[in-house]
Amino acid sequence: SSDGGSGGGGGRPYTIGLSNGFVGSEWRTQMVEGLQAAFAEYQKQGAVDELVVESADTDVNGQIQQIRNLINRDVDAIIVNPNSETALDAVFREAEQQGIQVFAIDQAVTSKDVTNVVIDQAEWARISAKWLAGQVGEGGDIVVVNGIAGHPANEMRWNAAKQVFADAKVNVLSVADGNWDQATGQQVMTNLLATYPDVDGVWTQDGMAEGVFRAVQAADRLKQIKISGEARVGFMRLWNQARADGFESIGVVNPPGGAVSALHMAVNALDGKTFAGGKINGNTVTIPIPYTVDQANFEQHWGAAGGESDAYSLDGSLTPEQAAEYFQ
Amino acid sequence: MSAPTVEAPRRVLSWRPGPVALAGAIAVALVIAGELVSPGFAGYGQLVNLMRVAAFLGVIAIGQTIVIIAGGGGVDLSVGKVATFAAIIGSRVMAGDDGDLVPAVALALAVAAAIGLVNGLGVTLLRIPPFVMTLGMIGVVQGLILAYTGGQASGRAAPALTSLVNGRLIFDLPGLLFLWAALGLLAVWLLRRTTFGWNLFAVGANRTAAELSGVRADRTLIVAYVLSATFAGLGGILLLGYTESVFLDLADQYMLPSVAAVVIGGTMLAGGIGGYAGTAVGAIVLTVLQGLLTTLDIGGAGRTVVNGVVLLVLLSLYGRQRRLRS
Amino acid sequence: MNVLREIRLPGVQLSGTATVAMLVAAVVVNSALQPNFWSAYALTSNFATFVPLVAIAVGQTIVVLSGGIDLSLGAQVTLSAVAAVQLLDGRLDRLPLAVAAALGVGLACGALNGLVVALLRLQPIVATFATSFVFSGLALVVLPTPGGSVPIEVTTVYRDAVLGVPVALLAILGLALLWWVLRRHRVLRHVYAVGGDPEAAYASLVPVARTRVLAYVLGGLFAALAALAVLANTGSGDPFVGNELTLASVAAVVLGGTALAGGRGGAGGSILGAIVLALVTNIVFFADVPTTYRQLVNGAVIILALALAGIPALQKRRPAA
Amino acid sequence: MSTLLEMTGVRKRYGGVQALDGADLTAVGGEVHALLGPNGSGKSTLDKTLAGTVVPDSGEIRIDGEAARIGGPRDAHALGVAAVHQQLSIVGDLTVTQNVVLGLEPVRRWGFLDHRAARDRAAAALERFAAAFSGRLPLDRPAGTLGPGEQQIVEVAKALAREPRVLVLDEATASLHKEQVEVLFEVVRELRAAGVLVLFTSHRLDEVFALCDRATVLRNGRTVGTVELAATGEDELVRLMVGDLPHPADLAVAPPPAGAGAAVLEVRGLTTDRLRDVSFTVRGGEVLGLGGLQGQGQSELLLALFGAARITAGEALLDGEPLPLTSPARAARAGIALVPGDRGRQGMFASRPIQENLSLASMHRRALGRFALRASSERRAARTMVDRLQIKLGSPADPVSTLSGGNQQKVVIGKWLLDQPRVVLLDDPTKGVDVGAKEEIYAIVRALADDGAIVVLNSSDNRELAELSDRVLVLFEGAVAEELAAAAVTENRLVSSALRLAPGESL
Ligand SMILES: Nc1ncnc2c1ncn2[C@@H]1O[C@H](COP(=O)(O)OP(=O)(O)OP(=O)(O)O)[C@@H](O)[C@H]1O
Ligand SMILES: Nc1ncnc2c1ncn2[C@@H]1O[C@H](COP(=O)(O)OP(=O)(O)OP(=O)(O)O)[C@@H](O)[C@H]1O
Ligand SMILES: O[C@@H]1[C@@H](O)[C@H](O)OC[C@H]1O
Ligand SMILES: [Mg+2]
Ligand SMILES: [Mg+2]
Repeated sequence: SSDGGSGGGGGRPYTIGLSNGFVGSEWRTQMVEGLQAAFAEYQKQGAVDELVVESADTDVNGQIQQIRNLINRDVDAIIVNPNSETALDAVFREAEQQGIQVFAIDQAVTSKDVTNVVIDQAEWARISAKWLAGQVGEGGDIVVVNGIAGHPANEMRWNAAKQVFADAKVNVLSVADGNWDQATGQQVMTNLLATYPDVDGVWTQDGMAEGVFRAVQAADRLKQIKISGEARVGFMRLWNQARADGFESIGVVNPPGGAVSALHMAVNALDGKTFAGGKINGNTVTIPIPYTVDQANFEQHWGAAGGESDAYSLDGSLTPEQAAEYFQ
Repeated sequence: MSAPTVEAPRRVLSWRPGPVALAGAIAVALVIAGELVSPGFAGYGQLVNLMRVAAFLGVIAIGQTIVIIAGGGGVDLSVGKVATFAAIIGSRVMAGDDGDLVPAVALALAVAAAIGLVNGLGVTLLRIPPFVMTLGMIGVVQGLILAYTGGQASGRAAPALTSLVNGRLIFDLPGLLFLWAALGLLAVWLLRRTTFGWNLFAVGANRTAAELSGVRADRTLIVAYVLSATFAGLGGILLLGYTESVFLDLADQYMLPSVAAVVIGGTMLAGGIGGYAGTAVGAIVLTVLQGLLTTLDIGGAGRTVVNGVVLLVLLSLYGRQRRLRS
Repeated sequence: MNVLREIRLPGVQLSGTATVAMLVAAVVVNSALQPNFWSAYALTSNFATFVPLVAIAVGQTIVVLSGGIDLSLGAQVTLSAVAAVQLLDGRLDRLPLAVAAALGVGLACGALNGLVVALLRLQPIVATFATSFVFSGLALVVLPTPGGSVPIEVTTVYRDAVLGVPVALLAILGLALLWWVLRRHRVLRHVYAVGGDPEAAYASLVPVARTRVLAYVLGGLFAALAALAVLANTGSGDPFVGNELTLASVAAVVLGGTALAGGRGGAGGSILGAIVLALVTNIVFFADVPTTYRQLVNGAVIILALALAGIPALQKRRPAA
Repeated sequence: MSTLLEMTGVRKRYGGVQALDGADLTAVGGEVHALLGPNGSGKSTLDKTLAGTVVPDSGEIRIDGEAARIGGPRDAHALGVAAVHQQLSIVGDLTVTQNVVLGLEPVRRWGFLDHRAARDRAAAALERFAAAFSGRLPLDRPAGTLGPGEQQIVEVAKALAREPRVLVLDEATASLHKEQVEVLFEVVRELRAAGVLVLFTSHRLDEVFALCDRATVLRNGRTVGTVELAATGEDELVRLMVGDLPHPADLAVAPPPAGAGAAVLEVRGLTTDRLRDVSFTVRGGEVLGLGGLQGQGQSELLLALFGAARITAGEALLDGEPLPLTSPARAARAGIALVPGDRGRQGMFASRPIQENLSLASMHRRALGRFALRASSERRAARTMVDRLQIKLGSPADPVSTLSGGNQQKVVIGKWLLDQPRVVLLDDPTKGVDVGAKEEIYAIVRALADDGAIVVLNSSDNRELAELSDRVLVLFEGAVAEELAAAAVTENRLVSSALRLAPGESL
């Protein structure tokens, strides 16, 4: 956009910034690429002109710098996958003061200056937790391989899942951290199996299920131990191979395409539209979890995604039309 | 002047068995502690599992040991990223096919060695402190990884690699352990029984004196960094055999633990003193500790604190420096 | 004998001029690429970004000068920040209390490091790596999930300018002044001596152990100051906020001309080094380097900067063979 | 005069070595008391127990009849003890002023440094030695940029600035030239007059006789006696120190490769930062000495020939072949050996085993494919040197830092003898070496020459130069000022020649 200094405001075409503070994950790559593809569509329509991408492994301080750079670049809106739920509050205010609209994806932030466009992480966790509770039954024993303790998404997910297990009277024997990393997940699960060889199930999050599976498989306990899986191709390949032996699992999609949904929202908002009542709760717009891969629909999803590389996450995003329905 | 006393040179070539034995004792103590708090921890199968996990760290730490012994602030912070990169290259080239295993490993190790060469040249010719040279290299390698993969690591371990790492040979021990033992022996031999090893210790102990004794110090250092990256690459390939699939951050987390394993094994960061046997035991100690902490259900925060405290206790047992007053 | 002294040099030590030249180059390039570089917002926001790294780099410098290194400084920033923000609870009247808490935590962390390094004689890289676990674990205990808020007045003032001078720049000048004062104190003299040659210092009546402890305590003090800057910059608490500052602080120290071997250098250079590091990130962004290559270019620029500084040493060292 | 210092039954054990085995020493205020003994006899260790850097296992130290507890250097300082140790305690990156006041910096309020007072104190302490710095005190220079002799003087000044009652000088003259030694002696005599006790250790007996009143002799960590020097002859003292002098062993050193007998080293117009147009020729079998005042480029010349200095002009030919003067490694491969002047920094690997220190320069010859070492042959090689040089050690696996200074020096020399060098460059090879070992080293040098090697020798000891050299080049300001040959090579001639060249520096 051509208006100098204060950034933001003005009409089409819009400049959009993306701030992503973590690149050591294929999920994030998919997120960025998906956004770029959707952006190109808007570009053809002349709605937007430039997507400024800030994407690097960094911490909160670095992400603040990223956002300030985007502000200095006069973007009209910023889509951010935040490294912290709270610690970007002040820089979000800076953006807001310059008339820039900010949309947080993947994880909600506390700042009132931001619109969160996220799936419900608690619900996401509940789906697989309920499935696992059903599999192991009342009195069943499970272990848990979580992401990183203290991480907002991790806490939201685990608090919801914990409640599910408590309600279902499932015993959680141990909770360990797998750092959202397959290799670590594999090692952690191996250690857990040494102490708890007779568990009935393991609940884990996306990014670790493949490693957990391999650990259980190496211990030759796939038949005895139920695993809550993930909707990623690598895991689904293992799932597919083990299906013949009666292995069952579940994969709730955590869509990298959330960024695309947020882009639709951003364009609508920049066009001056406001959210329809009931579509926004405080400053959070909850987008639906696209779908869940389960025993029943496995074939269908495997058929569609099986050709992708192992790290590919099954995906989904709102269409522009669906996004428009969120606005008055 | 009394007659020169030349004692029977019983340990001429073996240096300080102390730290190694001590580290070993600690590993055993941790295993026993593990068995007490969570029965099953000391089972044969679990011990083998722990050893297998320790092997990755152990192999990566071979190079770290060499670089640290070389002195001058020697340390290689890029080992984790290099290991990741090697696994990524290897998996893409072998793509789950045994036929391409050898070229895949060769290419991955060659690229790793080239990165080590750049580290070595930066440290010697351009005199960049190793800490910062290899730290900067992390960013460079990360960029190479993104450029090479486009942000999506793909490819898969060849079955032969997986069965080498995971497959059971005699005594139900995975092939990986035999491989680690062989590499470990190679490292010990290299350090203790070759001119390269003795030159390395000399350069680490006193670089000026080494040069004035006719040692090509720069060349020795460059080789040290090349070896460091190569062993890191090898560690990454082995890890690939374990996980079978590859990820953008597969081995990144080995950076500082590899240094810790070396130090716990009694090698001095000041250079010129140490050896690989201690490092190997150090890798086992760290792995057993992680395993133990995993099975303790004390929550993430508590686990992190305990991890730090136990590390301090381990270090204070023998990772200590000389005192100024004797 | 200068020839041999050069052979002995453990690494490059940048001269003050090299560091200043780097800074000038970074500023020139950055302002060429970023049209509004000199605008009020860009200036205040840039300086606001620099302060945490600058503060922690000064602390790291003192530790490095003493012959050590502190890989737990980032975790100390986190722990100090979460302790302060918990007490702060969004209330301006609690500010003195929160500042005292941050400083107290920083000093205590530094004392623990000093204890393990100086008294237990553990090797600093690994000892402080270990204490970093203790500090980050404690940070999670203090603040299990992100939260807490900093009074708006604080975050506003931090982003403000006084007579056109950004407050954050004043903060940096304050840190430089603090260094300037410390530099004139006996403790810092002893820090240089101990880092230069511990045995000689010991034989020369320098209280080696106490000096080392003090170096880490000062490191902790600056980590606490960094924590306050982080809070003013972020506006709230996060149990992971400072951890990644650690390695960057070491890079800043080296770019600033302090020898990692200890005993040579000073924090003035580190302050500039920290600013250069931050500017390089900006430059890479405004130069539109594709995201794939940003970290590559970032790493390469740091290596190249140090390499260029090392070339004179190279030429001095050997005859054209 | 009453007893000032009384050390009784002092014991100290390092691993397998009993460094002190019940040493005694009694001395009074106002005397210069020599502490003598062969290398490794425990002199430095005894000094260190007094200075607080070593805590003895047992024994008693009394000062003024009071039992003294010396737990660290600062306890020693409180008791009025200051020491100049064999291994200097100079911090190279601090300035001379900062070094002189180190640990006792004058401060203003709240511990802030008083720079002016520090300078004044340093200037006062160094003033006496101004001549050694050609009149200008380098107060603001980093001490590490000074030459070894200058550093030694700074160290002495530092001790003097502490106004001690007991001053320990442990081989404080080892790096000093005759003129500098004279100034130091003058100062010591004044201190003696003021009632200070000076404990003086040196392997140069002429110095001992010139300066000291009494001497206590140690052997194997035990005191063998205290003598009045005025009533003692040199031979008697030597016998007390080393027992009967051993016959220099039958020193068959490894001969240089066959056909090397006629080796000729020709140096033409060699120029560096510190050397100006140096030319000379030496033949196999000849010992060429380098004389002159200290610091006139002697060490630089040796380093240059070894490829460790930056050469701006000139060349050197060995048997007509140009020598690569670009790297020590190449020099070593061309058959050149250098025993450098600064043992700690340039010569040895303190933390490494004696074995490796000895093997390093020559191991590739014994290694399979220049790479794979055989433990047995390395052991044998090291043992040969230990026996030949009579190195006193516990085990060859011990770090070389556990050896006494003199024995360390033998290791540094020994590593090259295994390499069959054609040219041997020696920079002050007997620094800190005791009488007996000196004889052994002299014998080695002669044997090397007899076997056809070329020897170039720099020595701070003119007596040594005179004794060993066939010819001496006197250097002045980096250039050859005079050549003394055959009969002209005498100690007196050397001294006068050196002094005559530096009229401005009459000391
Ligand atoms: N070789 C060494 N390298 C590094 N640090 C050392 C070394 N030797 C000792 N130190 C450190 O120096 C200290 C010296 O011991 P000591 O306690 O006597 O110190 P000090 O100078 O007397 O101080 P204080 O009197 O305050 O205790 C040791 O505690 C240790 O921290
Ligand atoms: N730090 C140490 N560790 C082990 N052994 C040591 C140490 N310091 C000295 N020794 C041993 O103690 C003995 C006495 O050494 P010391 O340095 O006191 O001898 P010295 O009489 O001063 O000899 P020199 O004339 O060579 O200086 C020697 O055998 C030496 O090897
Ligand atoms: O943000 C997270 C992403 O980085 C990880 O890889 O997968 C889960 C996501 O919630
Ligand atoms: Mg001595
Ligand atoms: Mg003390």
